Amino acid sequence: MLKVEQLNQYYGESHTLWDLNMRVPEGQCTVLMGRNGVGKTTLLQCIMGLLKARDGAIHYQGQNLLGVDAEKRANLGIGYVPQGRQIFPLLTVEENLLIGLPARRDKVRSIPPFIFELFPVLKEMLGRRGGDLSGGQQQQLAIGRALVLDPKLLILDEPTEGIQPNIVAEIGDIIRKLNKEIGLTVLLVEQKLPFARRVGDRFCILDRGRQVAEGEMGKLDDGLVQRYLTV
Amino acid sequence: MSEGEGAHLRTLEAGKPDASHTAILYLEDLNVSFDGFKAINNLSLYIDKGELRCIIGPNGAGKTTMMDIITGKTRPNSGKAFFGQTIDLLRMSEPEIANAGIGRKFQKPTVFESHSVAENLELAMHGNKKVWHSLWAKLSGEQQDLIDATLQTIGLTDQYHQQAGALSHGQKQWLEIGMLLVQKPYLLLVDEPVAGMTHQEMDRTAELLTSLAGKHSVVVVEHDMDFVRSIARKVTVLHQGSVLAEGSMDEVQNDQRVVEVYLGE
Amino acid sequence: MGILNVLHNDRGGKVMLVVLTLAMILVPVLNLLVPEGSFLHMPTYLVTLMGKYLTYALLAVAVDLVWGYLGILSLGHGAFFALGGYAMGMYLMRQIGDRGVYGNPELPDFMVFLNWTELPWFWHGFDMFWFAMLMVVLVPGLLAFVFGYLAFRSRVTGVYLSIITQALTYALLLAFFRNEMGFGGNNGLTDFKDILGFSLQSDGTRVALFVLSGLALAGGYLLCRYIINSKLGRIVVAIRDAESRARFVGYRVEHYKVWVFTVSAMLAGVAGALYVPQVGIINPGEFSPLNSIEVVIWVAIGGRATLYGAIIGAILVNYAKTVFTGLMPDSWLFMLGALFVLVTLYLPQGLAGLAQNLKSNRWLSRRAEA
Amino acid sequence: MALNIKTGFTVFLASLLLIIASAVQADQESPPPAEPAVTEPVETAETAPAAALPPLEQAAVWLQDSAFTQKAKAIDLLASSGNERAQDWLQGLLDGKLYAHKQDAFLAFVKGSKITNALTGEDVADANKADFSKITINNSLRKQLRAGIAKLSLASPDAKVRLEAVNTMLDSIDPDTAALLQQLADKETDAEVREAMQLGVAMSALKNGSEAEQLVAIETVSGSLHPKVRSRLNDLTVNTDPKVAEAAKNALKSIEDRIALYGHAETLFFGLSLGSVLVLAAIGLAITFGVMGVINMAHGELIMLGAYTTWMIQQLLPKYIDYSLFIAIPAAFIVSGAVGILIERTVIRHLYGRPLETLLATFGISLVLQQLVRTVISPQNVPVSNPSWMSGTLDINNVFSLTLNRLYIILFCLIVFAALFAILRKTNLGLQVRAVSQNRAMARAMGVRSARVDALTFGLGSGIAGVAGVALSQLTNVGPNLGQAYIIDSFMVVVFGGVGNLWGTLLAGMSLGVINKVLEPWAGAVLAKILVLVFIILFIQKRPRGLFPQKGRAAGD
Amino acid sequence: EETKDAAKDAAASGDTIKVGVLHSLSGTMAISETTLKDTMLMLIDEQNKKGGLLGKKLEAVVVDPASDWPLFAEKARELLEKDKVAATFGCWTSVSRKSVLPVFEEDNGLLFYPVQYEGEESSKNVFYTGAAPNQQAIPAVDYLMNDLGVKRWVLAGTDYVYPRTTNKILEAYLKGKGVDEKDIMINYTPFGHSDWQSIVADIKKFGSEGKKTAVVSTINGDANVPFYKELGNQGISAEDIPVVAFSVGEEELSGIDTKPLVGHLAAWNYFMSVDTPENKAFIDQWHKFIKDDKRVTNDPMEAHVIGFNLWAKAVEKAGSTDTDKVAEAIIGLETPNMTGGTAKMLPNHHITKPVLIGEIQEDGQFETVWKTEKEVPGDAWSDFLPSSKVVEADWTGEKTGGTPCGNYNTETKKCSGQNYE
Ligand SMILES: Nc1ncnc2c1ncn2[C@@H]1O[C@H](COP(=O)(O)OP(=O)(O)OP(=O)(O)O)[C@@H](O)[C@H]1O
Ligand SMILES: Nc1ncnc2c1ncn2[C@@H]1O[C@H](COP(=O)(O)OP(=O)(O)OP(=O)(O)O)[C@@H](O)[C@H]1O
Ligand SMILES: [Mg+2]
Ligand SMILES: [Mg+2]
Repeated sequence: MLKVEQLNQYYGESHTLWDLNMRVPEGQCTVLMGRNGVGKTTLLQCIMGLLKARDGAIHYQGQNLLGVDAEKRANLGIGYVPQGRQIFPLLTVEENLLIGLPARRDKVRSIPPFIFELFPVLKEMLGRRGGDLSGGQQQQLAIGRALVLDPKLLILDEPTEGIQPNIVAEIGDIIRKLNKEIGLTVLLVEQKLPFARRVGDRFCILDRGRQVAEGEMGKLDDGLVQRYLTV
Repeated sequence: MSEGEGAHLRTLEAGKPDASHTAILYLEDLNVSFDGFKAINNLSLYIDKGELRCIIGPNGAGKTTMMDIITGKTRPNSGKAFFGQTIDLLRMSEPEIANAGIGRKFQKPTVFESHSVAENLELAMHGNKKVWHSLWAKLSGEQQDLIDATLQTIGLTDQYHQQAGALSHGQKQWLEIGMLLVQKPYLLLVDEPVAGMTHQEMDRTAELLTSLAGKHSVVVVEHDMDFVRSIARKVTVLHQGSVLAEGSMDEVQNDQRVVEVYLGE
Repeated sequence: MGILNVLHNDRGGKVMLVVLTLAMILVPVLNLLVPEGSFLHMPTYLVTLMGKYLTYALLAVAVDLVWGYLGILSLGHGAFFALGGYAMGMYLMRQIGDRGVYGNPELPDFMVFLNWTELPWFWHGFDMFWFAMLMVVLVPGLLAFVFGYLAFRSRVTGVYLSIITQALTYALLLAFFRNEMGFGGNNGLTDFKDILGFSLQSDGTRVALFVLSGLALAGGYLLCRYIINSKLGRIVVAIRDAESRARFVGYRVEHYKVWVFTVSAMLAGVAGALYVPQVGIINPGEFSPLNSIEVVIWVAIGGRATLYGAIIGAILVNYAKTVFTGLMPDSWLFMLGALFVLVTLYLPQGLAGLAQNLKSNRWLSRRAEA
Repeated sequence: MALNIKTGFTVFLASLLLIIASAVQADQESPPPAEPAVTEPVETAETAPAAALPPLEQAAVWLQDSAFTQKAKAIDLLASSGNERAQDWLQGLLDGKLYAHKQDAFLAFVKGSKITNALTGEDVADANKADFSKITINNSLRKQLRAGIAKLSLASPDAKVRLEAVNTMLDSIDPDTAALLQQLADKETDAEVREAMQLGVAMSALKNGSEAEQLVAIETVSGSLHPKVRSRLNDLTVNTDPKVAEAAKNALKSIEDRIALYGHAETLFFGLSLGSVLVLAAIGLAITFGVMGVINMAHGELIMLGAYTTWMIQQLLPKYIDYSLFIAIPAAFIVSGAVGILIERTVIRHLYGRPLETLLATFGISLVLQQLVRTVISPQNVPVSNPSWMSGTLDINNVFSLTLNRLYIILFCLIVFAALFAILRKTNLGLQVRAVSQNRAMARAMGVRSARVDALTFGLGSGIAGVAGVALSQLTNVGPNLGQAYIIDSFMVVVFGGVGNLWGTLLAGMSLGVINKVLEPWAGAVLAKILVLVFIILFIQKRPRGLFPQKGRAAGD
Repeated sequence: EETKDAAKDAAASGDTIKVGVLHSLSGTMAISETTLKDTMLMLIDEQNKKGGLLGKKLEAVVVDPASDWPLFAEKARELLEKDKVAATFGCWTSVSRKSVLPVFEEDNGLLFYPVQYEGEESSKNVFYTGAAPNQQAIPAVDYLMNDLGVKRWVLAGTDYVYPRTTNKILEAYLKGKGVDEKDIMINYTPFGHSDWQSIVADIKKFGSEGKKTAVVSTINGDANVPFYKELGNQGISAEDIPVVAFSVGEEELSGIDTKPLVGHLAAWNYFMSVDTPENKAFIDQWHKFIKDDKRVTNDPMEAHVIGFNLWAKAVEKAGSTDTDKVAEAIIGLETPNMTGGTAKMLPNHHITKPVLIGEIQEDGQFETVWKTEKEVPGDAWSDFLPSSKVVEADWTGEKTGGTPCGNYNTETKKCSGQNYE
């Protein structure tokens, strides 16, 4: 579904991603891992078009995304839950959710009720400004907001950060469910191994901007963990 | 991690927050509401001198808001908040509270983005924070050592000159912890320190925090149960703005109400 | 050279100060010593013109201090400049003595023909140079202090602060326009004769004023640079970037802001005081909000938060104005407007940024060769 | 022919009336010097034979004389002629529609391209306006004309006209006219007119009556707010019988109290109308600056373009001045909106995330636009006419009237506000632009076409500025400096109301307007303005984020 | 000093004689001043067609002081010291004149100032071709009082020196004529005042007390349009309360919808509508030059024409463009004005002017309703202000005790405050 090839990215003069390759097969959940500052978020932002890659390619459903505007990518069915939530602080919860609707291709123009089933707290707080929510509530809102788009590919950057344990578990279930039942493809950045193991089908490890390992989740052994994920 | 990180921190001096009655922080009957929504509801909480307290609770329980009250960011509608026996936090401004010895790490990491990592630490460092003084202040050797040691602790020595704004999320978390350390507060309020950290980093943080306890009082808010378990002595569970349960980790974990609203099966 | 230590790491500043020093030596020589008909002679009007630019530059430095480093976009700094100017103007007015058109030894001409009978209280003392000079810094300083104290204590920030600084200068504009205020209304203060006994019309005085402006600029620059390099400077920048975070590490943000704001206002006052004897008039027009906006623009053109950029910007824009208003009186606004737009679009760091880019590019390419 | 018989009859009637009229006028005290018929009553006798000419013809001769004294005679003649055409003549003279043929010396009405012989009422065939010259009048003649017309229209079948006529002559009623009025009043069917007539009678009594009559008259007039009543009463407070003086004083006092009350209402109205001007000027900025965060210094020039569009429309359609505004409003919206979009696409687009830099660039743009107007159109102001339906007043009573154009502007302001509000609330655009301004990257990731949203929103704000320009063109100068005059106030209003809040802008503009107008009477215009500014500064101390602040956790920092 | 003059002579002996044109072409004053720049260009052009002066061509040096007063001083210095102009025609506002005055005195240049002003000034280097208060304000008030029988007075002005001084003079004058204090209302407004509702309402009230009331307006520039519009809106016609203005001329009217103004008055020394051969020729010349038949002429334009002609005559008479020689030669010279009389340069550097009062017509022109029989000599120092009653200006020195002086105190017999002693 998504294939990153030989991607290079720079922040000004500093080279952050180096000849990076990654594969996200359709209908599976791929977990992107790596220590702090290796470039996970940077890679996701390149996929979303929020950062410019210098060269390489990002193939999505056979189309090279590099030439496509960021705003068109939502149309193509890519949902994004960014690190740090990035909700619109002065819009109400409801407005935060409504924003994505026009980009849906199936012309549905109201918020799908299943989102409120997943995150009942959002229903309670529909009229509250997004910025007033607690950290965890904001995170839930961010996930909800991405789901409104009815995405085919869902990209999540550390989605469980700051969320209470029972909801974390629930999010894991949801990802699996969406994954299995409606064939949603998921690209997930996650630091916490147990969670990653539970929801992921595949893994991909970055180190200092390079892809160093990739494979079925089962192949993620202690050696790899020791080498790339501990300090 | 080097032993005794806390060595850099001041130990309690007489005349500073008077914790003679063992508690260093008193929160009594606090109430906060936002546009009619009660975020804090008759909350009472006491933190002892030298204690390491974990606070958990569902999203929106009011943990961050509680910290906002203690640090002067939010004014409660009613209730009392004392630091030691004598210092009324509700009458003080943010900088006064900070200078009285309460340090805080924010849930969303906030650092001085256009300063270098080292400068961030210099700015946060305890000491005279008056205008006139800062005009002539020079970094003493001692202070320089403290910065170096702290950078070592938070693993950002390589980023000494890097602009803080260009750090990754996790790195910012560490930098904020560093800023908290050099501030040498009596009471540390730490809001979700390990979010975005790997397991190993988490362990380091845990070690760091436990080593601080004893000489300092530490209040930690965290959702990661593994982490909480690894440091917890006493745990308070907040729910809907007030205390739902309090006790040792085991007690709390087995409390049916806590399981229901927070931990899940 | 202890004070020059503050220029460590400030190449732009060093270059700027060298040029300034050269100018302060060369201009007097070229004007006073080189005989008139000579090719090298510098006419007095150019000296005065350059003197005026230097006072503008000092004003720009003052604005850059608060805008570039403290993050306060002051749209009212012209007010402090004008107040300094008025203080000087009042001194010069009193120096006229009985040489006014009505020959009244006590009252300035504009008071005589509007039938004032005695000097208003706030004019007293301005016949003494030291007192007037004190007022040059005190009046703007005090206003800035009171205004800043109120505003910063109430945590007025961002555009709200910008707009009330604008309201401040606008209110002063209207107030000084009123003839009842006793500052000469729209006509302001003019017809100055001499300063400290030296005729304002003589070449020597003009050159001296030019040199003084240069010294004031250099002094102001070094002062600001010192402040920026000190820990206070770092705190101020921290406040600019994350005000509330600075509070939580224990800084009394409002104290820092008031302090820097006041210093900046005083610098602006000094600039105004040097400006007035060189242009020969001070009028409420100096309070006009558009003037203050223009100063901000000089700073932006030169490069915000560089200090020397402010100087470059002020001199360049005003020089462009001088040239274009003479060369293409009908269309110079197009040029100026286009300059503003182009600089914003293509030089986001202003001219100082351009200089830095060139330098680092050169440095990079040299390294690549090596 | 019929014409001749008619004229003959009129001649007879006219000479009769002329004699009566001159007799009446000779009685008048302190005759104004400009009325020659009065200063030299003898002349009337001399001119009487000349009146052997039918009065209209005679008047025509006199009117073509360049001396104003002759014209005055003509007017008197016409006013007292009783000729039904005389009123048209007087009216035509007053309106500047009466022309004289340069060679043939006959009079004609010139209305646009239609020229009719004033005497016969027939169209003048193949006439050229250039062959005619206008009969000029001056102020004293205008006054005389109005009085004359009033007298003639006392008998008008239209009650409104009669009322107008009585009111016009209110302070120049002599006992004879008073008697006439009394008679008319008795027959009058319209209550209002009757009242006015009685007031007129009383006014005459106040001046000429006995003490007792005066006292009764004071009673009658004490309910009237007519300014002439006050001045008459004022006259009575001195040099009269103490009783009368006392009564007059009391009556004056009660009138004055009522006037004071209306004064407050008037101040409020003035305040609201000033407020709506401020709101109109600021509301576009509330979008470009308040919502999008662009410090748009060119906002004033966008207003200016709107005003120039109005002028342009009026130049293109000089015959439809009355409808010009209805064309100008959409036209100005399009012109300013298009310029706004152009500015956004070429300049501002590159500056998002650098809000302060937008100040610099838009300031440059504003200089260019100003100079462009100076070069392309002219450095001078251009004239914009007010459509006739906008001039005039809505009279509540004699001391309190609402000027129509202000009333329309208040109304217009509210309509614009409501429309804008609806657009931002009810369409996606409003939501999207707020999302974009809060977090551009994330909005794009959510599929918001930020470039389009920016352009549309900036265009909307600019277009509204243009519409405000149409309104301002009705109140003030249309010239290259128009924008500069409003830019500072506009920013003030937006910030005072609370950035990003439309309601705030509305309330801020209105309250600043009212405060200004409340202060103005006792502080003077200059000081009032200063006080308002000081008020803003102090108010911001109390509420550092304006009237309607953005609240909540995220609003800080 | 001497060297500077020498340099100027050297420049004049070059190919051309330079003439400075110092009028704002941008900023707030561009509205009024641009026309004057064009007028000057026309005059210089015309003179060159006639062969120039002293056998040399004239060359206009146009600069834009941009309505910015310090910039006026800077530009004046540039004209005098860099371009070495022989004479400068410029300025509109008093403050701009005050700003350049020291420069002209220091560099010994010549300035011709074409706008009516508050008086109280006479500089060796400035020639005032606009009206002094006694050539505009006082005759206008006389007309209102005598011909219209006005008893109550509203003196409305913009709060700056010209209205302040004029109103001071008028107040003294009116009181001298027995007008009561309470029959005079004085009102000042800020520059560019645009909301006249309250003030017009006040005037309306003031005028409704039975006595004939008139407004003497020294309202400046842009503030006039909204003022007149408001008068119209509140239904105050010229017959009720006439307004006589000193700053509203043909040019200003061309930017206004004149319908509501018809009948209001203005006092000037020239109207475009004046029917004389000189004026007709002038208007034709202007239309040809500006290539627009709709453009109007106005009083300050006439002042420039007079000033320019006087200067040209003086240069020919002196045979040089030297400042001192021209300044000496120009006094007493005469040139025809546009209204059928002659303008004479007086020893106090003001000129003689007729005073005309006109009523505004619908076409934006004035209909002259009153005119002084003879030209009125301009008085630099008003006789109605206590402080200046005793001051006299005479650059021939006749009335000033032998030494030429612009402000000679006839009581103390002293000439004070000259920058060029
Ligand atoms: N705006 C920026 N400018 C310059 N460098 C940046 C910027 N943002 C990030 N970097 C650098 O790029 C590298 C990769 O950052 P990135 O945010 O992608 O890391 P990450 O893998 O997501 O880390 P984390 O787990 O902490 O979120 C880091 O070293 C960081 O310092
Ligand atoms: N300014 C505000 N306006 C309205 N509601 C607010 C405001 N601030 C906080 N709240 C609400 O108060 C509640 C407590 O928030 P708080 O941030 O303290 O929660 P928390 O316990 O820190 O949660 P988390 O674990 O998710 O960080 C939340 O429901 C939040 O939505
Ligand atoms: Mg990341
Ligand atoms: Mg929280």
